[in-house]
Amino acid sequence: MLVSVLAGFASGALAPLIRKYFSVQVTGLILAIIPASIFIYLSSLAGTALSGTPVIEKVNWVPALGINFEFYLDGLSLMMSMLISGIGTLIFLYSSSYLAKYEDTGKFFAYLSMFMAAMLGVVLSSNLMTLFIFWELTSLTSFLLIGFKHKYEKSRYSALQALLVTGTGGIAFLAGILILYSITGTYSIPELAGFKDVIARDELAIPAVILILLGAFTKSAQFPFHFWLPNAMEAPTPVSAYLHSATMVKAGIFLMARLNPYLSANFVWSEVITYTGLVTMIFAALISLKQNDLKKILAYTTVSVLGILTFLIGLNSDYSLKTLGVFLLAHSLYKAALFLTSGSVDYATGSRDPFKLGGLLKKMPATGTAALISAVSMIGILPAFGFIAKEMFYTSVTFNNLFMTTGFLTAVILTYAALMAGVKPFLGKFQSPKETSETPVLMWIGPGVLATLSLLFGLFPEIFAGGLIRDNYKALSGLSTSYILKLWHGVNFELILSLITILCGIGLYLLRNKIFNMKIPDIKFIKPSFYYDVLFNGVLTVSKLQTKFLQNGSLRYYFVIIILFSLGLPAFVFFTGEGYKNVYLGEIPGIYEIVLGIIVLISVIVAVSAKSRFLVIAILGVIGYMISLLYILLGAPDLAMTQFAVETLTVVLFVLVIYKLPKFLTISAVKHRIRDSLIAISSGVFITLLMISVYSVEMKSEMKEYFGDNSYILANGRNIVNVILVDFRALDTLGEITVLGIAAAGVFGLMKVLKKDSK
Amino acid sequence: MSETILSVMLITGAFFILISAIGIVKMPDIFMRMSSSTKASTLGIALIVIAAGIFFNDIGVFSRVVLISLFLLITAPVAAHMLGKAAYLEGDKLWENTQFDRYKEYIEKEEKEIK
Amino acid sequence: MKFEFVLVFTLSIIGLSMLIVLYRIIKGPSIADRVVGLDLLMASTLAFLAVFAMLSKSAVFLDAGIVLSLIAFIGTIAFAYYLQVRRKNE
Amino acid sequence: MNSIILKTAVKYLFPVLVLFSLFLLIRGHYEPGGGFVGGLVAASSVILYLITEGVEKTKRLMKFEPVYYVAGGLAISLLSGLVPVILGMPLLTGTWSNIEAPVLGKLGTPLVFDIGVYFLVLGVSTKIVISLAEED
Amino acid sequence: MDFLISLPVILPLFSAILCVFLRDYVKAQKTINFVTASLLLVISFTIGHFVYHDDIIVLNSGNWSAPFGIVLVADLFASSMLMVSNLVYFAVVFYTLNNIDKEREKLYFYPLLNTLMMGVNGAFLTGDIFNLYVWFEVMLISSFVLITIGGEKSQLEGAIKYVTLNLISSFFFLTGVGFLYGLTGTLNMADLSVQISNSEPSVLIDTVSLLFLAAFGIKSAVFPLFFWLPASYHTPPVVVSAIFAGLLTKVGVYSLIRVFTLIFTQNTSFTSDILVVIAGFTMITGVLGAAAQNDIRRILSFHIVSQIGYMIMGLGLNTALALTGSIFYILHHIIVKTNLFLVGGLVDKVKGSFALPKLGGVYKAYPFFGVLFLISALSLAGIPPLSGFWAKFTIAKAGVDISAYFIVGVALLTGILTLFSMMKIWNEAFWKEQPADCVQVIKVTKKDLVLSVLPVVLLASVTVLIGVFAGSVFEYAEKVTAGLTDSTNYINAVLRRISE
Amino acid sequence: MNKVFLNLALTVAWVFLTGEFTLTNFVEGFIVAVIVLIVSDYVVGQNLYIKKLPIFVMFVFFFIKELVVANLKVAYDILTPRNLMKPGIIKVPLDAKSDLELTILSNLITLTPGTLSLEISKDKEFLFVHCMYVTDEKEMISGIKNGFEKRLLEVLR
Amino acid sequence: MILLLSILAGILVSAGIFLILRRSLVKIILGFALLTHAANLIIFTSGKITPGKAAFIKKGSESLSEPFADPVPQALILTAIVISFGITAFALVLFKKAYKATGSDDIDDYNTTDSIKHNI
Ligand code: NA
Ligand code: NA
Repeated sequence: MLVSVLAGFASGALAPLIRKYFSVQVTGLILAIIPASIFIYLSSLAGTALSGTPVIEKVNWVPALGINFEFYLDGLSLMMSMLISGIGTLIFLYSSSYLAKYEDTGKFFAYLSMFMAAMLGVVLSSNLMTLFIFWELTSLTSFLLIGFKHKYEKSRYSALQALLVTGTGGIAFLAGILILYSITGTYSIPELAGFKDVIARDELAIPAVILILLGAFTKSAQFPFHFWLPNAMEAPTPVSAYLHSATMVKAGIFLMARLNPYLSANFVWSEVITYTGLVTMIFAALISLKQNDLKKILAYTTVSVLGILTFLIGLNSDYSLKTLGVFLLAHSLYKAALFLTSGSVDYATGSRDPFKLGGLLKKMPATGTAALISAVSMIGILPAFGFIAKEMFYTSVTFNNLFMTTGFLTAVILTYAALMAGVKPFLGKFQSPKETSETPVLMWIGPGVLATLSLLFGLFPEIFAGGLIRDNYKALSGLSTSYILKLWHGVNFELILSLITILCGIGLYLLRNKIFNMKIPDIKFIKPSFYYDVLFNGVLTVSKLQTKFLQNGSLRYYFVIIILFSLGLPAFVFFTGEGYKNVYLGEIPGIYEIVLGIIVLISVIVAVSAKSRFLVIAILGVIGYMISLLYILLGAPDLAMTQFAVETLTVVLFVLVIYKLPKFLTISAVKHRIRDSLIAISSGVFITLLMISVYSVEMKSEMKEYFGDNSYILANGRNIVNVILVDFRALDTLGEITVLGIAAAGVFGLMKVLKKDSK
Repeated sequence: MSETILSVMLITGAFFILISAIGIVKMPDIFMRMSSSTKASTLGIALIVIAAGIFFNDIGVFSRVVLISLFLLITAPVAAHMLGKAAYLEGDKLWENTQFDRYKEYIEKEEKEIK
Repeated sequence: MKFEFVLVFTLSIIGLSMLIVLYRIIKGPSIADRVVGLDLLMASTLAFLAVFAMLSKSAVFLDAGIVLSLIAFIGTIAFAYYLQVRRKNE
Repeated sequence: MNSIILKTAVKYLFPVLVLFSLFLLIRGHYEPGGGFVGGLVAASSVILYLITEGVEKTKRLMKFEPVYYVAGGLAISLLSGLVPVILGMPLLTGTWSNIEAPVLGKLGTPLVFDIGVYFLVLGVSTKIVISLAEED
Repeated sequence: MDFLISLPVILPLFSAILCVFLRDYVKAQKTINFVTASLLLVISFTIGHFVYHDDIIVLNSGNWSAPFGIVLVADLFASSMLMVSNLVYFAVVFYTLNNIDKEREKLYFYPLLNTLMMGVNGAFLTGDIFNLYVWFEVMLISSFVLITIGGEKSQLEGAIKYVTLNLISSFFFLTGVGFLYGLTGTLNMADLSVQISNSEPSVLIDTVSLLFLAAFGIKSAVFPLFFWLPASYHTPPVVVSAIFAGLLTKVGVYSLIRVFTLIFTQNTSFTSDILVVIAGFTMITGVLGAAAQNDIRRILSFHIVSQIGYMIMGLGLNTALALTGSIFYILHHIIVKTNLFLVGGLVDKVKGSFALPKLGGVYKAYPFFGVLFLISALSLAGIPPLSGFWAKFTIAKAGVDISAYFIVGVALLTGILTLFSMMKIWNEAFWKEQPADCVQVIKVTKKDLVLSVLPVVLLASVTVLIGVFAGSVFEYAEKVTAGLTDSTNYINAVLRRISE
Repeated sequence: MNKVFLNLALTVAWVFLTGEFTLTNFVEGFIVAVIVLIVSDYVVGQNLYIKKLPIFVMFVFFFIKELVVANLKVAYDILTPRNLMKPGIIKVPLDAKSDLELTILSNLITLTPGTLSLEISKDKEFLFVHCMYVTDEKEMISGIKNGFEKRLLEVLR
Repeated sequence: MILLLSILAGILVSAGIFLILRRSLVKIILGFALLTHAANLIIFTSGKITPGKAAFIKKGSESLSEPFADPVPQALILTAIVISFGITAFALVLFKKAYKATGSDDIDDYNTTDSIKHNI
């Protein structure tokens, strides 16, 4: 299985290369081989997988973190992976013609292949972390595909939106996984079976469940995160068909289905899922009423169906879980086909507005037939596979009036949408912005196959899908079933409801112009995308404000903050810990020492307040000389000497530089001066106290004694300080002289360049 | 005995240094400040430093002390001259009671010649 | 003991002189005034460390004095140079 | 600078300063001094020369670009630290000859190291001052 | 063998000196510089190899044993930093071959690059706290000069902030060292560790440890000490920015980790709390700062700040796993950040700007640049399976393990905002079409392009490889951490004690 | 010739500085001095003749006397509240010609309290001196000419 | 003595910090100069104080055992002095150049590189 996934990525990497040497069509055909082979390979495994023992594969990756490639193939993953590879093959074929006029098709195929590989990774993973990794990759490849027509701002906007929404969801998902791990100690999905009790009881399980669901909901465009999906229709149509109806958006459904047996132990799980699904199905359906773009209609109905699927998981009943597999399969088949046919219509007529299209069947017989069959399936008319799905759906909801009503209304609107998207353009009076003819073979073969399958699955459900659904059920519930799929259940309540649904749907269709022209107040704040924009711009505004406040360009402000933090923190510890206890003040200084102190004090006051630049330099010299003198008093002649020399040289440098600088004219505001004085004085006081306190700690330096004992004997020197500099710690000195050398180079560099400028 | 001599040298030296310090504060213009300070301090320091040389009673130390004194004697007047000249050219005012200024005449003549 | 007192006394006088000189450095008013003050202060420093060398009976401190005597001169000359260059540039 | 007095004085002071700087350098291991302060005094003498005689003459005096003093000094120090490595000892190990010179004391790599420091400091200080003075 | 670990320090110095002597021969300097970078790469990996397979290598400089002389120590942490840093340096030098203007080359550019590496390597290797200060200064002054040469107005303005704010850090560092010596009487880090752990817990030690936190915090550019970084990193030529971005702040983080795992281990709960708070703010303020920018280099600069937050978070969480995460993060970040700057340089090279509003169409014209950018950018944002994901994941997991949910939440949110910023660059510079009035005719020869892209490819492949072989890298980082959490081996090696 | 002399002088200075009066030290100092001379080759272009030792000694005593007397005079003036100064800048015609002569002369004048050499005119004909106590300008000038200058030139020529 | 030294260091820190918070470039440099002095004093006193006893081994003896000033901080300070000399020299020239380039020595005018006002 890992091989299949890797093959997908590899073919993605090779796609641009292949495209370089071949035409679009040939490239598409070549690349279609990969999903086709995967499909065949998976079919070959189907026997084993369906026999009840999942096919398992494990390759170590980061064992220390418990993250490995762990795959397994059971009913659920088999169904998903066959959809992915199967529809994938058709999409490649379709694209190879559809994209003929596009640029950068190499990249397109690359993205598409990689997407397919990532998606396979998601559904085949049996390890939450592996799943997560592929999950993120699907978001990413989807980003690239949505933004494929990246010269349009709308495309870039939509791509980023999809990425951010699903990315945020992904991060929530990750957080959920981590918390779940901290409860269970495993990332392995099957191993979760042993922790159902813990998951039911542990208080951390609730946040874990909610976070994981956030991941699933964003990915599957559940309310209120659904808004990115219709925007994602900026992508070329094959992408919409593949990602945004048949596969990627189902990843969320897959995730919920996959975890349902284990996490449903927690009461939050099913509740949240059920109602989210319920709201999503009706809400999205309602929005689809107001659309006049084939792709948008299909997009919203997709969201609606995703709601239904979510809802079915949430019900978590014996029947709803069986229904889930059927509905998912049926939807993938008809919706992918409808997307493709609407793409073909667009390709052929240049329009996607169903109000402006009609009677295309004659001109585009193959496409039209496929669309009609798919629409039939979508509406749920015998003998299409969609019929079974809808019957089963109704059976699942009859126990609750609210569910049933909502389900019914949704189904009515879906019927209407199917009529708009799959019937209206092809039947009735011919209507098209331009001359039309049938699309190339490769473009109708895909929808054709899908439509055929919708029919075949409907006619012979048990043969085609029976095993799959039963095993899928087993994966979803953990229980075996001998349920037999049947097209015809006889005349029952569901059938009658279904008939009413269709009639109401047709009714709506007839009223379509009225509905479309109905004035619905445009209330911004009920649109979730409004919140996305608000949040997006809010973050930008906050970031600007924050930057304006923090990184405001004022060096003085930076200094203030840094000093407050750097000295405030130690001072806090020092004072709260009473570090100043037990201080020893030493002998009283001699009178001449005090005089030196006074000189420094006066000088410092002058340095701070002087208006004359020159005075300040002189005073700097005074301070330096006085400190040198202090070094003499303290028994450090080398230090004093060096300080004398350095001080003088520094003064010389100041003198050479300073007359080119202006006088001290800029005076800061009084409040700043007060603030700065407070900071400065408290810093000084802290340093003084800390010095005395540190001094009072008894310390015996081994180094001092060692140097005193050995400087002459081992290092042949009597001036211990110098011996330290050139021998004991010569490495310091080597670094130190390097610093000096670099400084000289720096001065040289600075001088040089401005000479060039002044020319 | 030698301690007495040293004491005298030290106190005299300190006295001269003090004098020059007072002089530099008291004198009314820069030139007289320099006149009164540079020399007095040089003398005072020389006295003190030589006292130190005697005190340590070591020829190496003494030679160093002589070097310091000699160096002071050479550099102090050069520095004073340079500063005095600079101060004058800078336009530092002469004391109001200064009787005459032959230098000014010279400079004015020089400037005329340049023009 | 007595001699030590003389040394401390001398040090104190020198210290006092330094304080007085500091007044001139701060007061100015001209740059030359300040430089003269600084020059005198450095000279006093020299005396100070010579006396302190005696007080601590350690001749090594005198070596610092040599450096000071050599170097202080250069500082003063640099100031004079500065005054000249400034005049030229203005 | 345009002063006969200064020029003449510096003529005689300059060699004394250089001598003294060498003295500080060489005696550093026994008495106060060392390569750094020695280098600073040497640089001071060059600065004095620069003030009196101007940049061009100072450059001639230095013979080489100050930068070469910097690099040369660094090279001397570094190589003195590498000598022991050739002899199989760790980096910067003080390696001593048996010759004992009267003023220098024992001859060894630490002194060479200090000589490197001396030249570097000389080079750096003069480089900086010359760069600044050249701008005027 | 011991001598080997002094080479990362003295070889660059040697090369710098040689370059100064050859200052009129730019080509020779270039060659020397490239050879040095290659040698450094080989040497550091050799050191890494020996340390990994044998033991800690200790060099007593001057042949003075540990607390008395200065020791250079290559343990796993130091050697890992050494390897990654010199790898990055090699890539940058490679990039420099074709991407530095002639004017700068004459202003001791190559010697400065070498001394910068001398400082960086010295800081990693030294086992002496004051010597660390010296290497910091070597590194800093080199960076001061590198950031200013060229002398453009923005460079000078940025440099003033960079220089002054780093000087204040040096002040805290120096006073910290002083106080530490006053309390313990030693400067050797292993000895300090012994002295401090043998003595009673002391308020004064805690106080001083916070001075180090401030000093290294400024160098690492954590909140609220980071101001110098966004003010300056975008001003010098991109090669300089690239190497700064990769290495300099990480030396600060390295020192923080070193000091707080080896020396100040007594009162960890207090410092840990502070570090975690700092980490949170650092991540958020950095990433928000980036969101407000519209220039590739400025965005990347702010992101350095934000990413430092993760490393500090790992240190602050103070568990073995967290520390492992930190180390993983550092190793990954050095490579990725440098590479992003280099990619920025490529964009500038072909489009003549770093400003997003003026850019566009890079992806169309140079799709390969797009791939290189995406690899690094997505890695930075923590998209699996690239290196950044593992780093973030490890730290987040460590946080969840000790129920530090809030900070994990912040970390994860920062991740999504990082993704936003990266994709903003992608949208604006790569996807968007270049505004017509901004299109410049820039001639780039094929050879030039290939030479410039190669180092970027090198670093990008390393990022990918870290992701692919995350298992091995993670185990390595775990080993590094083991050496940090239990410093017995380090101390025994440095103080030449025979371990039990 | 003068270089050898300077060499010796420097050697002696070295011996003094080092404080070790041994033969080897002397040799070492000699070598160092040679190095210094080579280094400062460009600097020293002028000969230094000190032949007249007795005159020199006499001169030194004269100078010390002048120094002390003047110092006391100034000290008195500083310590007493009344100011006795009668300052002025005088112009002294010069007999001294060489730079060395001029320098030593002006330095000695400066060293004496109360007087400060300000400038030597470009043609080296005049010395401008600031004096604190000028009762009579002519007397002052002749005092300098017959005192310092005459004695100094005796020593130097 | 320690009292005097620590008060001096405190005063130098106060003045240094006050100066680096001023608007003029020159004052900032001066502030750092004072801070350097303070840091050096701090390091010095860390080694405890032994006034007047320089760390020299006298001629004739082989080691130094009587009380003497700790040479370690002295060596550290010497290194620090040298480093800060180099950095001060560089900073001085940098500030001068910055003044030339921007025409202002008011640090408040130096905000084009990071103030959001100057964003593109
Ligand atoms: Na040192
Ligand atoms: Na030194």
